Amino acid sequence: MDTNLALILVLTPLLGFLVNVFFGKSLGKTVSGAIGTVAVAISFVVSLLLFNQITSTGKGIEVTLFDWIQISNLKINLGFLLDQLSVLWLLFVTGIGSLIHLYSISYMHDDENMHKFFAYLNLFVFFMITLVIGSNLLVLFIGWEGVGLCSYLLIGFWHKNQDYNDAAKKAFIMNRIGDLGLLIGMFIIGTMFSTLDYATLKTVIAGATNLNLPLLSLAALCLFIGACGKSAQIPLYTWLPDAMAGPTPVSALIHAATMVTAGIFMVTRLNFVFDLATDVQTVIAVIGAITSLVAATIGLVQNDIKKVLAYSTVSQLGLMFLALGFGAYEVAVFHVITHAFFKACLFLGSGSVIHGLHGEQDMRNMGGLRKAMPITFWTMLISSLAISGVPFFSGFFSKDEILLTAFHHSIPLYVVGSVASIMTAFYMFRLMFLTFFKEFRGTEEQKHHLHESGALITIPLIILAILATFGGLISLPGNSWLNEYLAPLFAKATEGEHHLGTTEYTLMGVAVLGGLLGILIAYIKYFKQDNVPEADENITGLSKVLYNKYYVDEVYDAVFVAPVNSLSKFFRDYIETGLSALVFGLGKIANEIAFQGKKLQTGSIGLYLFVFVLGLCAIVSYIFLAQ
Amino acid sequence: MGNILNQIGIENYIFLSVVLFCIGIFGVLYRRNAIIVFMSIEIMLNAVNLLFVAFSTYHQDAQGQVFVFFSMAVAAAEVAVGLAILVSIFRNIGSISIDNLKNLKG
Amino acid sequence: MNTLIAITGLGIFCLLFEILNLRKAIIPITILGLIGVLALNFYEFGTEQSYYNNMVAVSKFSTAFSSLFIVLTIFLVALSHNFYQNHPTKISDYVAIKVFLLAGAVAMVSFGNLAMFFLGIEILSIALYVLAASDRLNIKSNEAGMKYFLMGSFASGIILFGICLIYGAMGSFDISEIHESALSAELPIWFPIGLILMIIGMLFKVAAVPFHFWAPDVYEGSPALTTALMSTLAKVVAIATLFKLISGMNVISSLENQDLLHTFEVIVVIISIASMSVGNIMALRQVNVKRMLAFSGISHAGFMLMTLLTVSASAGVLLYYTAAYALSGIAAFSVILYVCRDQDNEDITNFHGLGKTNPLLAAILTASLLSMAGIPIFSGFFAKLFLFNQTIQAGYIGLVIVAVINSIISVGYYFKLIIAMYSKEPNQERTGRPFLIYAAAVVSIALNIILGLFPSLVLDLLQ
Amino acid sequence: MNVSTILIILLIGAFATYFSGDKLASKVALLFSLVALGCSIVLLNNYSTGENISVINSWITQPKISFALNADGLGLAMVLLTAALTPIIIFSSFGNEYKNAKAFYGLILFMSFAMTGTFLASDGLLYYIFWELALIPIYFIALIWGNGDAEERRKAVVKFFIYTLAGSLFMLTAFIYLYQKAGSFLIEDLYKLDLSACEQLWIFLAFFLAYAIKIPIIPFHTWQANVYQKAPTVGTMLLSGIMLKMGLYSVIRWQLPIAPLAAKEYMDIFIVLGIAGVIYGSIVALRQKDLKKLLAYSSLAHVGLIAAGSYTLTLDGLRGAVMQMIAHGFVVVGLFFAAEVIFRRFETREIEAMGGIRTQSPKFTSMFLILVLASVALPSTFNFVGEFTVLYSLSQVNIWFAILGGTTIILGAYYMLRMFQHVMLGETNSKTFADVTLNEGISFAVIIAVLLFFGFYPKPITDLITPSLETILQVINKN
Repeated sequence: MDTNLALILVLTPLLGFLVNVFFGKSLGKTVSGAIGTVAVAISFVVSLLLFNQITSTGKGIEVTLFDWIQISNLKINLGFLLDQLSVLWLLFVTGIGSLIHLYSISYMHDDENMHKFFAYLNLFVFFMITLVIGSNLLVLFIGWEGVGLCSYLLIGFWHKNQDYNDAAKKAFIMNRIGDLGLLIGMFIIGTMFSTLDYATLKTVIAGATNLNLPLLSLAALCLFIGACGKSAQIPLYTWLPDAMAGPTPVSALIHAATMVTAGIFMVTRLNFVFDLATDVQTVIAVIGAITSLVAATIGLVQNDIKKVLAYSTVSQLGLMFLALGFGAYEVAVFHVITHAFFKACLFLGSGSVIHGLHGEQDMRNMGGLRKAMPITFWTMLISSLAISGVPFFSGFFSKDEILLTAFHHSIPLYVVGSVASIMTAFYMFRLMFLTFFKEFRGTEEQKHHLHESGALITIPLIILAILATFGGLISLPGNSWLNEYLAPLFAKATEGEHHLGTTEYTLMGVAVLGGLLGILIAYIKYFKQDNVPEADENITGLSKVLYNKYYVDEVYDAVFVAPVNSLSKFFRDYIETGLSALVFGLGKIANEIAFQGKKLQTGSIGLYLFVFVLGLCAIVSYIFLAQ
Repeated sequence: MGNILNQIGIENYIFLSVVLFCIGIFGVLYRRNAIIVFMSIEIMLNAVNLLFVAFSTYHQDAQGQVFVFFSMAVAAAEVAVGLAILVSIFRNIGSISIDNLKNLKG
Repeated sequence: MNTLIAITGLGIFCLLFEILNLRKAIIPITILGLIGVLALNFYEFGTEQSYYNNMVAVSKFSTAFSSLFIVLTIFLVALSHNFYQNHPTKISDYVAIKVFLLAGAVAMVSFGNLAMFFLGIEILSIALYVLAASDRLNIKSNEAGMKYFLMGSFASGIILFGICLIYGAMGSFDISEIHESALSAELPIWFPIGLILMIIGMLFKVAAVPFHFWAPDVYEGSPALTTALMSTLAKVVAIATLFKLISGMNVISSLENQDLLHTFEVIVVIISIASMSVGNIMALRQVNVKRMLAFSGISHAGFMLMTLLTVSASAGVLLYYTAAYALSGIAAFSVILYVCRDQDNEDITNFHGLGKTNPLLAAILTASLLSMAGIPIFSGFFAKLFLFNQTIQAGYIGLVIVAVINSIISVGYYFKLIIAMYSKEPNQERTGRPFLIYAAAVVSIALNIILGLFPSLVLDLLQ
Repeated sequence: MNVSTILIILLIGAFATYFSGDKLASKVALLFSLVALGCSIVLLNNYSTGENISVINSWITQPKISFALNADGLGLAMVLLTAALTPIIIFSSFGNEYKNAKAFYGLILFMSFAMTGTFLASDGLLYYIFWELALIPIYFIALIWGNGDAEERRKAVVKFFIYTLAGSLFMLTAFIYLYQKAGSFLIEDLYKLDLSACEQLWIFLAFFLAYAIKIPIIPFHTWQANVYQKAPTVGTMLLSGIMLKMGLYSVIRWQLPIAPLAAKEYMDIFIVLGIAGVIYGSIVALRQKDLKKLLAYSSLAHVGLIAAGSYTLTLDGLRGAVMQMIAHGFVVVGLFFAAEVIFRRFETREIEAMGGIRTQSPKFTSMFLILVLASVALPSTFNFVGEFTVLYSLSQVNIWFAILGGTTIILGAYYMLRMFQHVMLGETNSKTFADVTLNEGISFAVIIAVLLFFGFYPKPITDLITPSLETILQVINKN
């Protein structure tokens, strides 16, 4: 029964993928879209069933299909583990997934390759599910690389544009760098405990005496590198903003709600490993904090509506890692969920805007859309409030938890985090004001076509907005349903629970004030004085640096890519030719000797006889000498 | 007769014929006229024949002298062929100097 | 012995046929006769006896090699039909000379007495002089004949001198007696000298460095068929005789004077290394195929000389090697004869596109070259294998490594010809499919491959 | 029925093909190769039922050489690889017209015959003979039916032949030396030998020369790229798909067990060489203008990893190596076939001249993409299984080996995707790209099916090869 459920869960999206790949074109756009959506919806239903089961029984389900890879000291089977964590993830992956599928039916309707789009989306969901429910690290790795592949395909969906293809390639390769880390981590763990299976691993580690902690920390570090790749943390974050080249639903699904949270998922999964590697946890926390700050600063000045959202995603992920670093896994998970809601909503909203403006993404050419597309406006407003941490929206609770935890562990990181969230509030409302208020700054022709998007687009927006509003209820400070739900997963007694004392309340207040402050600044700057960001060329000073993302891409190019390429040229032009010349050289030498030798063969009998006699004398005299 | 030989001693014969043989060799090496080269080769052969005879008396055994007849016959046959070739060469290039025979080389 | 007589008789018959105006019949009858002789020879195989107070000593060794010679002669005679069709009046002479040459060859491997040895070698040589110069209007042929004659007779002089010194030392021409006294008596210095002189004479015949200079010129100058004869039959005979001279008299192994033995081995090693290296390297830049094969022959001589280091054991190996080498040589030369029928030279350019015009012949030539290069399944490979095996057993691994390097070099020039045949465009019409040439080529290469598949057939004859 | 049957089939097939004439040749060849495939499957079945399918007849008495074919799991796996790839390769060539086709296809079958023999032979000399025989056909295939400037090609091919021959002749010398010691060429007798460390080192090096050139391991790879580029695609497939594997297989079957001490002593050096090949090959591949050359270097990188795996002397290393051999065999054949498919339409191998194919032929694009992903070892492809196992074994020896070798998953992705982007993506190409024909589609489909199936379920192969690898390891670790 469980097996069948699990299989249905996994295979329906795959089925959808196959159907769309092979028959999609002939089925026509709407049908293929419907198929894709239904496939995911089914998985969602199944996940609901599973969720129900888990909550009732309270223990996970293990499903083993067959042996996959045999290695002398560890045997890896293809199996699934459906426990609280994975089911939780399933819920929002498939849930939001189906919403976004729905949205895409209308959004992608003008694209001639719509069936492919849905095929890829389904494939993504399939791999994402595999990633989430895999019962050991290697199955997770299937999903891990699979989603990477899908993001490659979807970023480069409009493959005629080589820049998009570059972005896709970049995403894949940066992920691969992380994946190498993940692999190495697996190797170490496999060597140490000769298993990659979560359950076994947990018990083994729990029971283990005198662990080789340094080695384990190294493993944890490698795993974290993997997480960095997937979840766009410093130093491997630069691919995510570029990934916005893909269609907006993709950005919403893959690069905001689900795939990028895989890193957090993995760390949470292996909490029992990370708990032992405290120094690595510090590293995680620090990197998370820095990432959130850096990304936020960059976000301040971006003018591409999707870029802003992208950097905000990076910064939010940073916050999550901050929480992870402090071992507050459930807090991170909480934020993952709420973030999934409002960020998906924001992206879809921006998509709706872009749709309405026929592909315009630059906020400098927007404005005054409030009247034209009210639903989009309201939903996005709600989400912005949520992300800015305005009280009683979901983001408020989750972000607050994180900052609380940070405060309890290290003040500096807390400060960094708070600053980041203030900035968040600022640039989100900068976005809102620039997009929806004032007069429309686009072309007449665009203005003429301004319209609210269709139901298929607005319905998901509304649903997500609702979730973004009330999502916080699942883990209210004080009595948190989520914490209890997740409790069985964690080795250490969870530490998200803070009895609400005065400090907590003051901190909350500070956070709220910070958020409001950010909004206020944005209001003054972009509503009262209604200035509009400069055109690219006359951006100057610090903002220029920020606008160019601290030139990180350029640096990476100069430090890593360019050397490799020039090395490649060098090898090709010199080493290769040199080596083959070496081999040919031997032949040439022989030929040269032959050429000289030919001169010896003069054809004169006299010489021949002379050499003959010489040889004779040489031999005879040798005989004499030898005597 | 035999006693005289014994007094002379075999070494001298060997030296003599070695000298003759070398003369032959030098002749072959230094002369360019084909006929003279033939003759030098004949000298070599005859030097050997001489030595054969000497040895045959030294060993008191006739085989050596018999062998001389073989070698003379062979030498004659050889020279016959050689001269034939020489004649055809002379017909073709009108000279019998072996220095003109350098077309085949390399 | 009977073989020898029969062969001589056959030769006389050839001459008679000319008188009886049966030119057409000569070649068929000679071939039949030779086949008969071959049968007779097989019949003699294994009967150890000596005739005319050990003038001729028939042994397994001699009969085995004589059969090889006879087979080769059959091929050569078969090939001469097309080769000499332009001057039919002389055909009987040519065939007769070949048969007499065979007689000399048989005498050489079955001598029991140095006199016989000398006669054999002279019969062979004189016949070769004649054949080399046989195209008498062609200046090249003349030159080849002259060069060969002068140097050959010079070499004979050396050999004769060697024989004489040995006679002086031992007081006998009979090799068994010489063997006896070599075991017993204290040896005078001129015995090894005489021996060395004889060996040098034979080295000249097998064209080993530094006595090889004649070979390329003579091979190039002489008529193609004669070249074929020299590079197959003559070379094989010479090496076989040299081997018999050393093993039969068994002097080397019996010398209680160890350092003399050592000296001898050093000389052999040096000469064989020099021969194979010079031969292979010089062949690289040749454009004339006959010349190229001459140098390849020199290198093969170097290989064959390696057997002299293990005389007691390697008779079979030598037989196998010579058979493999000679058969591939025959195959190669029959193709060359076909391709260069009406060319005035044998340059590689003549072979362009043979793969397209005559796939079969091209394939055969390729096969024979591969066999010479020592690529598996052709007997050439096994020949080398057994040779190396022997030599390593005797502990000369360095020599073997040099040999290996040489066989790598050799591929270079063998493949030049193959490439010319397959990757170049044909530059001439090749009409006519002369039966005998095709037959000779096919049969010889077939034999070669059969030897490759069942080496034991030949190898075990002389174990 | 024993393993010699498949050899006989292939040999007869070669001649039958030649005599069937240019019209029929390809069909006949395909037929015979399929029969051989069927035969090998039957053999596999018999083997698994424990029936003895090995042959041993004495052939030459002095020196003692016997016609011994021994099929264990490892051998059979490689035979299956050959038997499975040959029909695919032949079938994939149906789109092209070859002049003098009868010789062409005859040679292909003959080569497949020789390679099968190499994988089966258990007598050193017999093995050597097959090893050399395999060289002749590919030489002619590349020389006569190759492409590019004739003179260039001549040089490349002759270099290839002499180079490889040089290597193997030293191997021959080593074999003769071993024969002196063991008095037989039979592999089990050679396994029994216990040689001094010094002897082993020399033997090991002699073998290494032969294999390093054949595989190729840097710096002995200079023949590879040129020959791959110049040879007709069929030849390239044979070379890269199967012939490379001869070298790798021989390392496992002959080199390691016969000279274990040397193998252990100098393990690191050879692993490093292999890994150096991985990195070097990948980097050189980055900036190749010619599609086939790029693939050649990618294959250099992959075999480097495989070699490194086999030199770890661990069960995982060997197992991973063998699985990677099979996977790589299929993938590389597929990739070269893709190159050929493009060449058939665009008449070029220059990457610059391509691009924008995806819009014209989505089918082909997807198949090509799958192959690309397989070759960068995406999980759920067979290559991942192999590569993971190999890297794991490397990490057992030294974690740095795993990290350095692991760079292949980054660099590999880099050059492969770069290639894919410039070949397939971008603005629609001016030249029209006809969609893949049914035949082409079938070839691709088969390859992809194999890769994906074993990617999820490699157990059959693992179970097949593991026992024989364990025995080999026992020999290696006997002292």
